[in-house]
Amino acid sequence: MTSVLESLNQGLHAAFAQDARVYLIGEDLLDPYGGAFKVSRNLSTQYPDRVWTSPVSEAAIAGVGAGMALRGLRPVVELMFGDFSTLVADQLINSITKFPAMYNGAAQVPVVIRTPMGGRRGYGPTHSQTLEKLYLGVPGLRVLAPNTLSDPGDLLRRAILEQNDPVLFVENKVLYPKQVLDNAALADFEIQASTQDFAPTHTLRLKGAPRPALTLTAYGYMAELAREALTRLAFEHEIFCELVVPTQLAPLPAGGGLQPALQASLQHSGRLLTIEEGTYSLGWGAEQLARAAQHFGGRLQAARRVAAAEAPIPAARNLEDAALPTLEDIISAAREMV
Amino acid sequence: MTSVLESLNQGLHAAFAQDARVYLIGEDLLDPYGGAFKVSRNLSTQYPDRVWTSPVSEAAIAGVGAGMALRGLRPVVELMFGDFSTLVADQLINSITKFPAMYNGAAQVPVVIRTPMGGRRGYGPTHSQTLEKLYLGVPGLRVLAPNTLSDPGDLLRRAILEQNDPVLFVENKVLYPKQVLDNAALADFEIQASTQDFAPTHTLRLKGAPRPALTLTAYGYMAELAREALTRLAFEHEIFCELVVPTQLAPLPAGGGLQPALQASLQHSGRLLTIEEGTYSLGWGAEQLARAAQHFGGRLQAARRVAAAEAPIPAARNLEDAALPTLEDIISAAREMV
Amino acid sequence: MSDDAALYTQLATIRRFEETVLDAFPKGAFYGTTHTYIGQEANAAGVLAHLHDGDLVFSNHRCHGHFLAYGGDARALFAELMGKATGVCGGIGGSQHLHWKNFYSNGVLGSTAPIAVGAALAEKRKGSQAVTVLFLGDGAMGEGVVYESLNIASLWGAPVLFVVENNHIAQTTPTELAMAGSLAGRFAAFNIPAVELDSSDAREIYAAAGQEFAQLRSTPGPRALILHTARFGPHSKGDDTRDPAFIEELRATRDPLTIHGARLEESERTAIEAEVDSAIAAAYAQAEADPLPEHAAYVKAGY
Amino acid sequence: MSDDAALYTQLATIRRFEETVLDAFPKGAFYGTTHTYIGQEANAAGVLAHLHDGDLVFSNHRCHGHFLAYGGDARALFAELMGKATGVCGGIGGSQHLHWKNFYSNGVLGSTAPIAVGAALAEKRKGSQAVTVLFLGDGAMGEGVVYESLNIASLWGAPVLFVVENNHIAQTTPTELAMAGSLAGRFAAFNIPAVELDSSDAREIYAAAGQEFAQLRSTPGPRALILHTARFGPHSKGDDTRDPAFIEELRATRDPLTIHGARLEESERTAIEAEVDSAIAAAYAQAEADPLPEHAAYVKAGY
Ligand SMILES: Cc1ncc(C[n+]2csc(CCOP(=O)(O)OP(=O)(O)O)c2C)c(N)n1
Ligand SMILES: Cc1ncc(C[n+]2csc(CCOP(=O)(O)OP(=O)(O)O)c2C)c(N)n1
Ligand SMILES: [Mg+2]
Ligand SMILES: [Mg+2]
Repeated sequence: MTSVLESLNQGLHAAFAQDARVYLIGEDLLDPYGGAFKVSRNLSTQYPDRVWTSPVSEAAIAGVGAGMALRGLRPVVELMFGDFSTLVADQLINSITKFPAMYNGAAQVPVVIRTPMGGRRGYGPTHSQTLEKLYLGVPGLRVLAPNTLSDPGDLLRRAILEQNDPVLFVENKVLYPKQVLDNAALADFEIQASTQDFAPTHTLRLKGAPRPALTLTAYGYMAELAREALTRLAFEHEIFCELVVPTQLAPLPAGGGLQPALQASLQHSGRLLTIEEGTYSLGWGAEQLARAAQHFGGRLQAARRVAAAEAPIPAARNLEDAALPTLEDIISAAREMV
Repeated sequence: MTSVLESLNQGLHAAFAQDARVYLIGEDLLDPYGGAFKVSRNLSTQYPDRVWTSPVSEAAIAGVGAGMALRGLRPVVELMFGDFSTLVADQLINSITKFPAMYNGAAQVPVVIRTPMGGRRGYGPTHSQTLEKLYLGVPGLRVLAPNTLSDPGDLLRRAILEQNDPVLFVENKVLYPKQVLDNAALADFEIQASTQDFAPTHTLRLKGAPRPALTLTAYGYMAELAREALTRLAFEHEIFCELVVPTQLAPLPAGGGLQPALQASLQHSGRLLTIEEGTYSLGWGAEQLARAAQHFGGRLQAARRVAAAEAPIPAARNLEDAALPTLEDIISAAREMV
Repeated sequence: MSDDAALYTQLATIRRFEETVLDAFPKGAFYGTTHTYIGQEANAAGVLAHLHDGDLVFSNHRCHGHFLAYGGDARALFAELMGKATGVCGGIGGSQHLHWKNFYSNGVLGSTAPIAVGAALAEKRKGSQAVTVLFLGDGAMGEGVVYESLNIASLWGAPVLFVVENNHIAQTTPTELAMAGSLAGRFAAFNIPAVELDSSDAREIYAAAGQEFAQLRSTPGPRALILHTARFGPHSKGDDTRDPAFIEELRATRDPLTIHGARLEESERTAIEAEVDSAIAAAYAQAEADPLPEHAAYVKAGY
Repeated sequence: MSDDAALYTQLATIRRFEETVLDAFPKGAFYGTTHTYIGQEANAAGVLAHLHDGDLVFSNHRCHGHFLAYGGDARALFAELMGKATGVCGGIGGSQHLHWKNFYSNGVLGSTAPIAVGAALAEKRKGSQAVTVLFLGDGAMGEGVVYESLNIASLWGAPVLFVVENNHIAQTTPTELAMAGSLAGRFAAFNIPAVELDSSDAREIYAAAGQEFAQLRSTPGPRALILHTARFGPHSKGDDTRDPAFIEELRATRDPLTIHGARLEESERTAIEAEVDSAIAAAYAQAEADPLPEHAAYVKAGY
C-alpha cells in the first residue's frame, strides 16, 4: 500500500520525469530534508537544477513561480504551511489568477501552489489552519484537495502537467500518513466515481443499505471522518447516508449549480450535511448549502454544517480537539437531521 | 443634506476630537489631497501629529496600526483601495485577529482598517474589486459596511471609539457621493431599525404594501439598487418585497443563526434573494443562504443570489456593466422567484 | 533615420500620446483612470531602445510610455483606454493592465517584481538569451515584495534590469516622506550593482542603459539603473498638489524633448513632430471608430 | 548576586529549560512543536538584561530563551508547552505564541516587525520612555514586511532595537543559500545604524547591547544589533541535517555557558547550576501537575 505522502511524492517525481519544464520552488526543499513534510523528498537529488530551495519569502516565490509559468514552464511552489498562504494572497488574487482573463486570454499561468493545511498536531494558532476557504471564491483559480479514495499523486501530476489554470493544491497534514485505499479496504462500500475535468468525485454508500436519508459531503481528511461516521450512523443509529467526496473544490459549476454527484445524491436524500475543517462562516460548506438551497428550494428539507469553531486553533490538545470537528460532531449533527 | 463621504469625514473628525488616542495612517493622507477619496480631508491640517502619511507599504501600515492598538491607542488605517487588502491578509488573519484569543484574552487590537471597495468607475481589474468576502469568515474580525439609511460617520466613529475588536470598515466607492437619506427621502417606506452591538440593520417595505412574498438583502451600495428594485418590483410587477440592510457583515450570530431582522423577514416571506457586488462563489450571500437553509429547512421555498461575474472586473464600461450586478439583474432574479 | 531622430520620434510619440489622453479625458473619450508619462519620456525611450527581440518588459501603472517605446501600437493603446475591442487587451485591462508580446503591466505597485524575476529565470533556463526589464517607481520601493525579489534575483542570478524611475513623488507624497536611506543602498544591500543617473537627456540615459544591457547580456545576474527624473503632469488627472511654479521650472529645465530636440536640425525636428502629430491623431481617430467589445463572456454568475 | 553570577543564572536557566524540553518531548510530555534556544542563550541574556520596566519585547518561534530572560516564569512556559490552564496563554498559544506583560511572540516569521514598530511608536507617543526590542532570525530577513518596517521605523523614528540572531541557518537552509548581500547592508539601506558582533560571550553581548540601549534611550530612532551566533540543537526536534562533527565543534568553541562560566569560581558556578536544576525540575513538576484548560470557549460552531 502507499501512503498519501508517498503518493504525492511519486506524483511529483512522475511530473519531473515526464516534463523537463517542471520546477519546484520552496523553503527547505533540499535533501536529506526534502521539505518540512517530506513531500518533496529526493527531488533535489534527482533534479538538482530544477529544485530551488528558497529564502523565507512566500510572496516572492509565488510570484517567481507565476513568472516562470507565464513564460512556458510548469513550476510547482511549495508553501511550508498553508497558514502562510495569506502572504501570497496578493500574488494569487491580483496577479496569478488575474492575468489570463485580464490580458484577454493571451497569457496563461499554469503554476501549482502546493501546501499542507489543517490541525490535530498541536502546532498552535498560526500553523494549524484550514484556510483554503479564502481562495475557493477567487475567480480563475482551481483548488484541488486529494483524499484516500483515489490517487493523490496522480491528481497532483495531472494538475501540474495537463491543464493551464493556476492551481492551489491543498494537502491536509493528517492525511499524509494515511494509506491510499484499495478495493479491499473499501469492500463495504458501493462507490460511484465521476470526474470534473480530471479531478475525481466519489460517491459512497454502504453495500446493500436502503435508500439514503441524508447526504454527507466532505473533502480531504474530513472525508475520512465522514466515511467512518457513515458506517457508524448505519450500524449504530440506522441512519443511512450517502457520502460525496470531491477533489475539485473550485471552480464549481458556472451559473450556481451543484456538482453533479452532489446534486444526484440530494435528489433522493433531500438533506445535506457538509463537513469541513475550516472555520464555519463563509466556508466551503456555506457554498454547498447555498447551491443546494437554490437548486432544490423547499425540497431541501434539512441543511447543516459541521466545521471548526470560529476562533484561533489552540495548541493545547484538549482545546484543539474541542475546536476542530470530530467524528462525534458529525454523528450528532446527522442524528439531529433525520 | 450630507453625502456619505462628508459623513465619513465628519465621523473621523469627531473621533479625533473626542479621543486623543485616535491616529490615522495611510498613503497620501496629507492635505490638500486628504487621501485618494478625500475621506481623510482636513485631518492632517487639524491634527498634524496624529495623521501619518505613509510609504506604499500596506502590510506594514496594518501592522503598525496593530502595534499601536495593542499598546492602547485607537489607530485607523486607510488602505487606498480595497483591492490591496490582499497585501494585509497575513497581518489581518495571522496577527491582528489572532492576538486577542491566542493570547488568552490578555491583548486587544482595536484597530480600524478602512478601505474603499467596488467598481463602476472603470478602474479596471486591480482597482475595482469587492473583496470583503475574503474576510467575513475570519474569526475575531468585525466587518462593517455603511449605507445611506443611517449615519455612516457615526458608525465609523463608534467603530473607532466604542469597542475593542479589530474592524474592517468597507466603503463602496460609488456610495461616497450619495446623500445620507433623511425621513423625507424615505417617506415611501415603512422602516424598522434594530442594532447588533452598535451597528444598525434596517428593514424596509413600501408603506401600505401587502405581506411580502420575497425578502431581499443587501448592504453598502447594493442596498441602493435593492431599494430601487423593491419599488419597481411593487409598481411594475406587483411583487412585494421586504429589504433587509445590515451594516454589520461579520461576525454573524454565533451558532449559525441568521441575523434577527433577516430571520424575522424570512419567517413570513420564505424566499430569499441576496444581492452583493462581490463575485458569486463563497460570498456574503452564500453564508446568508446557508443560514437560511439551516434555519428554515423546507420552509425556505426559494433562494437565490445576485452577484458579480466570476471574472476580473474589466475596465471597459460595457464589460464592467456586464460583470457587475445591476438593477435589472435584481428585478429579473426576483421575478423568477415568486 | 539617424539614432537621434529615432530617439526623438519616440519621445515625441509618447508626449503626443499622453497630451492627447489628458486633453480628451475631460471630454469623456476615456473611462476610468490613467497615469501619464509626460516628463519621463527619456527613460522609456533611452532604456528600451536596447531591447532585442524576445526581451521582456514588466511595467507598472504609468505604463503608456513604456508600452509605446517597446513598440506598442498607439491605436491599440488608445482603444484600450477607451474600452474598445481593438484595445491591447480587448478593453478588459484598461490603462494599467497591458500585455502584448513580451510586455506586461499591472496596477498593484511592486507586485510585478517577483514575476519579472521568475520570468527572467525562466528565459535563462530555456536558454533564450532574453533579458528582462522591470520598471519601478520610487513609491513602489515601499513594497516588501520588491526586497524579497531583489534577494532572490541576486541569489539565483536572474537576468533582470531593475529600472527605478525616481520622479521624487508617489501620487502626492514626496520621496523624502516615504523613503529612508537611499535607492542605491537598497540595491547594494542585496549585492546588486546599481548605476545612478540624474538626467532627462535621452542620449545620456541611452548610453547608461547601454552599458547595463551589455553587462546584463554578458554576465549573469541582476543589475539596477536608478533614473532620477521629473513628472510634469498630475499623478492621474488633475490631482497635482505641487506648486505650479515648481512644475514650470521642471518643464523649463528638464524637458526631454527640448533637451534632445536641440540635437536635431529645426527642420528635421518639426518634420518628426508633424509626422508624430498626424500618426497619433490618426491612431486616436481609428480607436474612436473601433467597436466595443462583446460582453458575452462577462455575463453575471447569479442565477 | 554579582552581575556575572546573575548572567550565568540566566544562561543556565535557559539551557536547563530547553534541555528538559528536548528530553521530555519524546516521552510525550509535550504536544505540538518547539524550537529550542540551546547555543544562543547569551543573546537573550546579554540583550534583555538591559530592559527597564515597561520596555517591550517582540519575539519569534524560538522564543523560550527570550521569554525566560525577559523574566517569564519557567513553570508557566512548561505549562504552556504542555497545554495546561496555567500556561502563559492558558495553553492556547503553545510554544510559539506567548504574551505576558510586555512580551509578545508569534510564529509567522517577520510578521512581528511592523507590529513592534507600531508598538514602539505608540509608546513614544504616549511618552512612556519604553523602548522595544524585536528579535529576528537570519531566515526571517527573507520576509518583505521586515523591509517595509525598517523603512517606516527609520522614517518615523521608532525606538526599536532590531536584534538579528544570525545562527547561519534557517530550519535546514544555510544562510548563504538564502541571503544575498549582507545583514549590515540591509540596515544601512534604510539608514539604521547597525552594530555587528560575532560572539557567544554573554558579557561581550551585554556590553554591545548596553551601548545600543543607551543610544536608543537618548536619541530617537531605530538601531540594529546583529549577533552572529550558533544553534547547537535541531531546528525543532530531531531535524538537524548538519554534520554532527560540525555541531560538536560549535559546542566546543561557542558554548555561552562554558565561556561565561569560566568567569565564575567553580563553587559558585556549580551552586548556581544546582539551584537552576532544581528550580527547573520543580517548575516542570508543577506544570505537569497543573490542570488542563477548560474548553467551553472552544465549542464547535456547527449547529
Ligand atoms: C499596492 C499599491 N498600493 C497603492 C497603489 C495606489 N497608487 C497608484 S500609483 C501610486 C504612487 C506610485 O508612485 P511611484 O511608484 O513613485 O510611481 P509614479 O506614480 O511616481 O510613477 C499609488 C500609491 C497601488 N497602485 N498599488
Ligand atoms: C512566514 C513563515 N514562513 C515559514 C515559516 C516556517 N519556519 C519556521 S522557523 C523557520 C526558519 C527560521 O529561520 P531563522 O529566522 O533564521 O530563525 P532560527 O530558526 O534560525 O532561529 C521557518 C522557515 C514560518 N514560521 N513563517
Ligand atoms: Mg514616483
Ligand atoms: Mg537562523
